[in-house]
Amino acid sequence: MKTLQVSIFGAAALAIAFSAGAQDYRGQAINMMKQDFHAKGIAGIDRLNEDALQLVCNRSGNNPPKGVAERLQQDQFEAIKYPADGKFLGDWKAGEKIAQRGRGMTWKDKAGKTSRGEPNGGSCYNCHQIGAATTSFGTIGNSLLHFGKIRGYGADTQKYVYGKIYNAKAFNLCSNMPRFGHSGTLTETQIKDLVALLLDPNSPVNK
Amino acid sequence: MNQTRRDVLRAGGGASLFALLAASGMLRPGAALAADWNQKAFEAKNVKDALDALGAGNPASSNDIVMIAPEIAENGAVVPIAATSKIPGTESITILIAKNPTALAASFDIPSGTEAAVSTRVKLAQTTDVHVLVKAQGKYYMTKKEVKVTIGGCGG
Amino acid sequence: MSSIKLRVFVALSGLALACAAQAQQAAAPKKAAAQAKNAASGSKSAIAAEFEKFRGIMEDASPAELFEVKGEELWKTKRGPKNASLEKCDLGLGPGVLKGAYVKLPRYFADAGQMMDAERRIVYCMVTLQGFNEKDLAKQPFSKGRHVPDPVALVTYVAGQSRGMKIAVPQKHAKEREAYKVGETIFNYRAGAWDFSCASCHGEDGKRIRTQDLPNLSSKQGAIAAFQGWPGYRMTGGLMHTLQWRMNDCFRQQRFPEPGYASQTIANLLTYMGVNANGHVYKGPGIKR
Amino acid sequence: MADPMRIRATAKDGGVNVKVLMAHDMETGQRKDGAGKPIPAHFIQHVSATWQGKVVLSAIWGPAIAKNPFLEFNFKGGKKGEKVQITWTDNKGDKRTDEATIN
Repeated sequence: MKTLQVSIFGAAALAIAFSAGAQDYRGQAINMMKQDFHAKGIAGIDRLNEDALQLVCNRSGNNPPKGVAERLQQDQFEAIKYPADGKFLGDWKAGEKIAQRGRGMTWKDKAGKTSRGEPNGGSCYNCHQIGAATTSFGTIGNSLLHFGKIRGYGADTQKYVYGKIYNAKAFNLCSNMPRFGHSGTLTETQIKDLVALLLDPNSPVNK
Repeated sequence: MNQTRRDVLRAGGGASLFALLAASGMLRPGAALAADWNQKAFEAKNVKDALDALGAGNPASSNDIVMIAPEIAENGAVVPIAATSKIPGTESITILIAKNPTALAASFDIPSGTEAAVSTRVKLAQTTDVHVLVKAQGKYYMTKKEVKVTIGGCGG
Repeated sequence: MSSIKLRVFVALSGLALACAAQAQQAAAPKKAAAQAKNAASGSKSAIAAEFEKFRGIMEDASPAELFEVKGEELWKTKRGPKNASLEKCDLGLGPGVLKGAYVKLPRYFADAGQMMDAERRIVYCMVTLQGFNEKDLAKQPFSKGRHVPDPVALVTYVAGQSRGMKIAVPQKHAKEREAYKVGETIFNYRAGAWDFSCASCHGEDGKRIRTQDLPNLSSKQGAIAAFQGWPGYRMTGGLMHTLQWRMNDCFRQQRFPEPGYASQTIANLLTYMGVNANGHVYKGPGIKR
Repeated sequence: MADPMRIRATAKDGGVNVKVLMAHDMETGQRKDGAGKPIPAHFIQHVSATWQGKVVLSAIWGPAIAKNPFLEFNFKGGKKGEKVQITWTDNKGDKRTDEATIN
């Protein structure tokens, strides 16, 4: 995973914002994990290392000081790679499959694909209501049913949704949602397909 | 006489004891029949073929058979089924599962002195009718209930 | 694979696929939706009540008891290079005291100088009393296919000896209080490919993944729900699993590297969860979906 | 060798309630292993229960009985201290008998 650099300003602010308590449970916890965990398959031991964003969210209980959050959010936003062709809408049918698939990126999976050789899934239904036909949806994320119908199908919305899936943290620093593009979980084509699932007027999500 | 039959007889104390019991009427014909693993019945792909193989023909529907099974099974791999027959002279209780790859699940012989009631747990491949067949005084009776099989969710 | 075949496969198969259902739905969204709709035709609470009723019927004669029987035999049999039984193993209440030991674990053990949960302590006893090699025990520590690791049966036996007793994970020793805090920190530590921590799924009330309710382990009620039913017999696959397995598979789904078997990290996490569940009556080894 | 059964035989109302758990895979023969090879069928075919030398229940089973099978039934006449034996035989000829005292 890429690590984003914290600016000198950010690092200084962090040092002020979080002075260590009497006992360093955090340091103990990290040392313990580094001692106890081992790499397995594609899940390297480096996954235990926090990047700047994870560090800030961890140290602040997911509630960082405003200045730090804005600065880091901006870094995340600037690192989003939008499609070179300027098009955001893919195939909603392919998007539905990606949304349903919950596999990928664990130590049982392979680089860039699942243990069964399929492209990584987005696990979207695990947390979100999306299409009305699937009633077995999770509730960690908000409902996306009728997403386009409610929000409109415009180019700005398409770009926003693409960016949100690529890197949710560019919009809400300590969001629960993974950074699917940034982490290399989903490809540009896959993200476009998911955008279509939410924003193609013909997608069942908008029926 | 096949291998499995002999094993069961040995468990009962040997062939000579079996002959003695059979002669004295202590082992009824039903019990001896159940000792045979009815391959044809167990290979039947649907309830009708299984009933034919069991020699049960077209059993009469009966309200005197009580089946306790879930409306919706939490997991098709382990579904509790309890069957009780209030029909006098019940000799056997048989469980059949319509939409499993093979329909016959189990058949229990009920000797006199044993209550005509058994509980077990079965596998259901999908949402299906579960049938309980009872043989009493040479006649066959049946009841059925649908059990839905759900899916979804990571376990634990 | 067609949806029907896949369903037959999963239902009859009993393969322990952690997220089998999801894969199923991925392969057959339409069918899955139809099934879910079917299942939802009653009210949600009616279904929950139905599940509970038949869970109760199964808990009355739980297949977990078979593993208690097996574990008891293992506990009392002289085994290992030192040809010793585990009857002198001290689970925290003195050598050989089993009654109520499980509900007071994890705890700090002065002899080892470390925090230990039930499985970690049993492995420690197997190594120190019986002479087994710790690395060998860690090779295949989870139930799979026909393989039932000895510590799994032993934990089930030991847990059964606390049936009906109150959960009372100690916080007397400074190390025990420290373990709670460190465990809490690990619980909330976000990292890895998807920025997940334990709390991403288990930090809020009333959430679920797909149809699976997620206990909020930072709350008393959620921690009780999680302590209860482990070690558990999973109907899917018909395998007996302990909390070591549960923690391992959670970290897998968290997209983390693999935690060491019976490691300090797990003992600290289980301290956090166990203390949060204190005061509630433990029902003994249970049944899981 | 097969693992032991768990048998509970409880005297009540002039009869005996018997609950049995058996350790058995109950393989259907329809599953495949990780390498795609079919796993051969392996399941209990016969179960019998005896008390004082009398058969109090006998059954024939197919592979649709759930893994680690459960069986419950009631018979009349048993008293505390007497014994109930359960025997199962599977399709590979493996066999196991366990005994419990009625209490």
